[in-house]
Amino acid sequence: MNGLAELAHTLAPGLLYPTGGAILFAMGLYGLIRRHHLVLRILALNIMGSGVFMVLLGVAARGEGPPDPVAQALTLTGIVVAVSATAFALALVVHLTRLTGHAVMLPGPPDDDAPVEDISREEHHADGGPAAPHPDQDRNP
Amino acid sequence: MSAFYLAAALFLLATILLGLIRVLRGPGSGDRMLAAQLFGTTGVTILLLLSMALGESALVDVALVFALLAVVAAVAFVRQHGLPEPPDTPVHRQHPEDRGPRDDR
Amino acid sequence: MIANTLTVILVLAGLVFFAAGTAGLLRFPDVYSRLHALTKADNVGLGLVILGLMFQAGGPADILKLILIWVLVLAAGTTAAHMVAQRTWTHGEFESDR
Amino acid sequence: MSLLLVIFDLVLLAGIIGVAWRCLASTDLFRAVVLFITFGLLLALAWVRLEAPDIALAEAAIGAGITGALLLVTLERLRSIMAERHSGRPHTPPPDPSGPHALLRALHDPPPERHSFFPALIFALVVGSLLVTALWHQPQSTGLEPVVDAHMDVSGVDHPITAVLLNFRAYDTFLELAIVLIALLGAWSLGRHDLIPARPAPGPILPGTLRLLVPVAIVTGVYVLWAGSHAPGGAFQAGAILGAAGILLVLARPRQLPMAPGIPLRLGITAGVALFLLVGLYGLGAGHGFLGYADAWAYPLIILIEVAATLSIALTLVALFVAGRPAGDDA
Repeated sequence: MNGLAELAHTLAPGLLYPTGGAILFAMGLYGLIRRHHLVLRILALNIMGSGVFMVLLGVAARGEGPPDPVAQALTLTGIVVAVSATAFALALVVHLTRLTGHAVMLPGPPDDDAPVEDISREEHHADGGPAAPHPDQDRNP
Repeated sequence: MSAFYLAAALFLLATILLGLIRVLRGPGSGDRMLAAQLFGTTGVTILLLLSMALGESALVDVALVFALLAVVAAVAFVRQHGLPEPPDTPVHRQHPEDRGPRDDR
Repeated sequence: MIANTLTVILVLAGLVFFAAGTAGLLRFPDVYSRLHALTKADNVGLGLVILGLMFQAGGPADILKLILIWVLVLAAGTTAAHMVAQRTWTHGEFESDR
Repeated sequence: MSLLLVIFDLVLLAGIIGVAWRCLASTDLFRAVVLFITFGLLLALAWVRLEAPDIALAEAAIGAGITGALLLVTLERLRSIMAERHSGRPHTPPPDPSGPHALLRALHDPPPERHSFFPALIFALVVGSLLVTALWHQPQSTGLEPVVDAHMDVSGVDHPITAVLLNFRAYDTFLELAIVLIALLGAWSLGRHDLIPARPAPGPILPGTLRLLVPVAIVTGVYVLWAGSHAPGGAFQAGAILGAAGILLVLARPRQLPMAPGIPLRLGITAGVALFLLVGLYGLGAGHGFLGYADAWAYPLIILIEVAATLSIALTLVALFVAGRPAGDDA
C-alpha cells in the first residue's frame, strides 16, 4: 500500500498533470468548434492555453530535483501574452457587436454578398426568440 | 503535522467543488458572484495551508495577492450598470438613479 | 507541542465555519441569507485558520503578513457582500437570469 | 502524506476539468464567466502543486484581478449595445414586440446543433489521445535546470526564473513585451474607449475599501517586484498586481479623474520595450551581443528593465481593460 502510494506520488505531478493538460486542450478545442458565441470561443481558447501551460509545467516538474526554470519562464510570458490577447479579442467582439448587432459566429458558409445592413436586419429577425433559428442557419444542409 | 494541513486543504477543496453547485444552479447572478467570492476566500485558506504543508513560504505571497484582488471581480459586477455606449454618450448616466430605459429589466 | 495542539484545534474550528458557509450557500433560500452564511466563512473561518497558523509562524514578519491577509479578506468580503446585496435590493433577485 | 497528495492532485484535476467542462457547456454567459473565474483559482492551486509559485502568483494576479473584471465588463458592454440597438435608435429596425429576447441573445448562446457533435468529438478525442500518448512516451529528463543552475552566478540575480526571463532568454521577454504593446495598439485602432462613467459610491464602504486596497496593492506590487531578484516574483507579477489596482480604480472611482494625458501615457506604455531595446543596442555596441550584459552590469540593468517593464505592463493592462484610445486625445 505504501509502496503503491510512493509510486503514485513520483508519477503524480509528472504524468497526472500533463494528462490533465492534454484533456483540457482537447476540451477547449471541442468547445471552440461547437460553441458559436464569440465570448465562449475566447473562453475555449483560454482553456486550451491553460492546458498547454499545464503540460509545460507538468513536464518541467518531472524527474528529480527542482523544476525546469526555462519552461516556467516560458509559461509566465505565455500567461501575460494570453491575457493581452484575450483583452484584444474581447475588444474586437465588442466592436463587431457594435457593427453587426450580434456576437455570434453563425454556422454555415459565409454569406459574402450580404452587406452590413442586411446582417443586422437578419439578426433582428432572429431575435423573435432565443430558440428561433436564424433564417440563414441551415440545420440540415 | 503536514499531513494534517494537507487533509484540511483537501477538505476545503471539497467544499469549493460542492459550492460549485450554487454557481451552476444560480438562480441569480448575485448568487453566482457570492459563490465566487467564497471560493476566493477558501482558495486563500488552501494556499496558506499548502504553504505550511509543503514548506513553501512563497505561497503566502500568492495568498496575499488573492486576498488583495478578491474584490475586483465583485466591484466589476456591481459597478457595471450604465456603461455608456459609443463615445458621444452624454453625461446623464453619471448618477445611478437616472438610468436609461434599457436598465428597466 | 502546545502550539501544535492549539493550531490543530483552531484550524479545525475554522474548517467547521467553512463547511457551515458552504452548507448555507447551498441550502439557504435567497441571496440575503446565503450572503449571511458565507460571510461567516470569510470572517471567522479564515480568521480562525490564520490564528492557528500564527502559532507556527517563523517570525513577526510572517505573523504580520498573515494578519494583513486576514484584514484584506475581511475588507473584500464586506465590500462584496454589501455591494451584491445592494444590487440585488435595487435590481431584484432574478433580474440576472440573463 | 504522499497518498494524501495524490488524492489532492486527483480531486484538483477532476475539479479543474469539471469546471472547464461546465464553463464550455454553459448556455448562460454570466455563468460561464463565473465558472471561468473559479477555473483560474483552481489553476493557481495546480501551479502550486507543480512547484511553480511564480506562475501561481501571476495566475492569482491575472485570474483574480484582471480576467474576471474584463469578462464581466465585456458582457455588460455587449448587453448594453444590444439593448441600444433595439431601443429604436435611427439606422436600426423598429423595436420588435419580442424585444427582450434580443437581450437574452446578447448573453445567451443556444446549445449547439446536433450535426456538429460527432465530428467535433472525434477531432477532439483524436487530438487529446495523441497528446496523451506523446506525453506518456516522453522520456524523463531534468530539462535545462542543470544548465541554468550552472550559470546562476553570472546572471546577476538569485532567482532562476528571473535569470532566465531577463538574462538568458531576454529575447523572449523583449518580444513578449512587444506583443503586449501590439495587442494594445490593436485595441486602440478600434476607436475611442467607452469608459465606465464615474459615479458617486452608494455608501461609505466602497471608498473605504479603495482607500485600504489601493495603497496596499501598490506596496505589494513593489514588494513582488523587489522579491523577484531572489524569490518568486518579478516584473510580470508586479505589473499584473498594479494593473489590477488600476482596474479597480477605473471601476470604482467616485469622481472623474483627470484624463491621463496622451504623451506621458504613451511614454509609460512603451517604456518597457524602449528600455529593453536601448539596453539591447548598448550590449550590441559594447560587444556582448544584442541583449547581452557585462557581468558586473547585469544586476542594475535587470532591475532597470524590470521597473520599466512593470510600469508598462500595468499601464497596458489598464488601457486594454478600458479598450480604446483615451477620449479627448487627438494626437
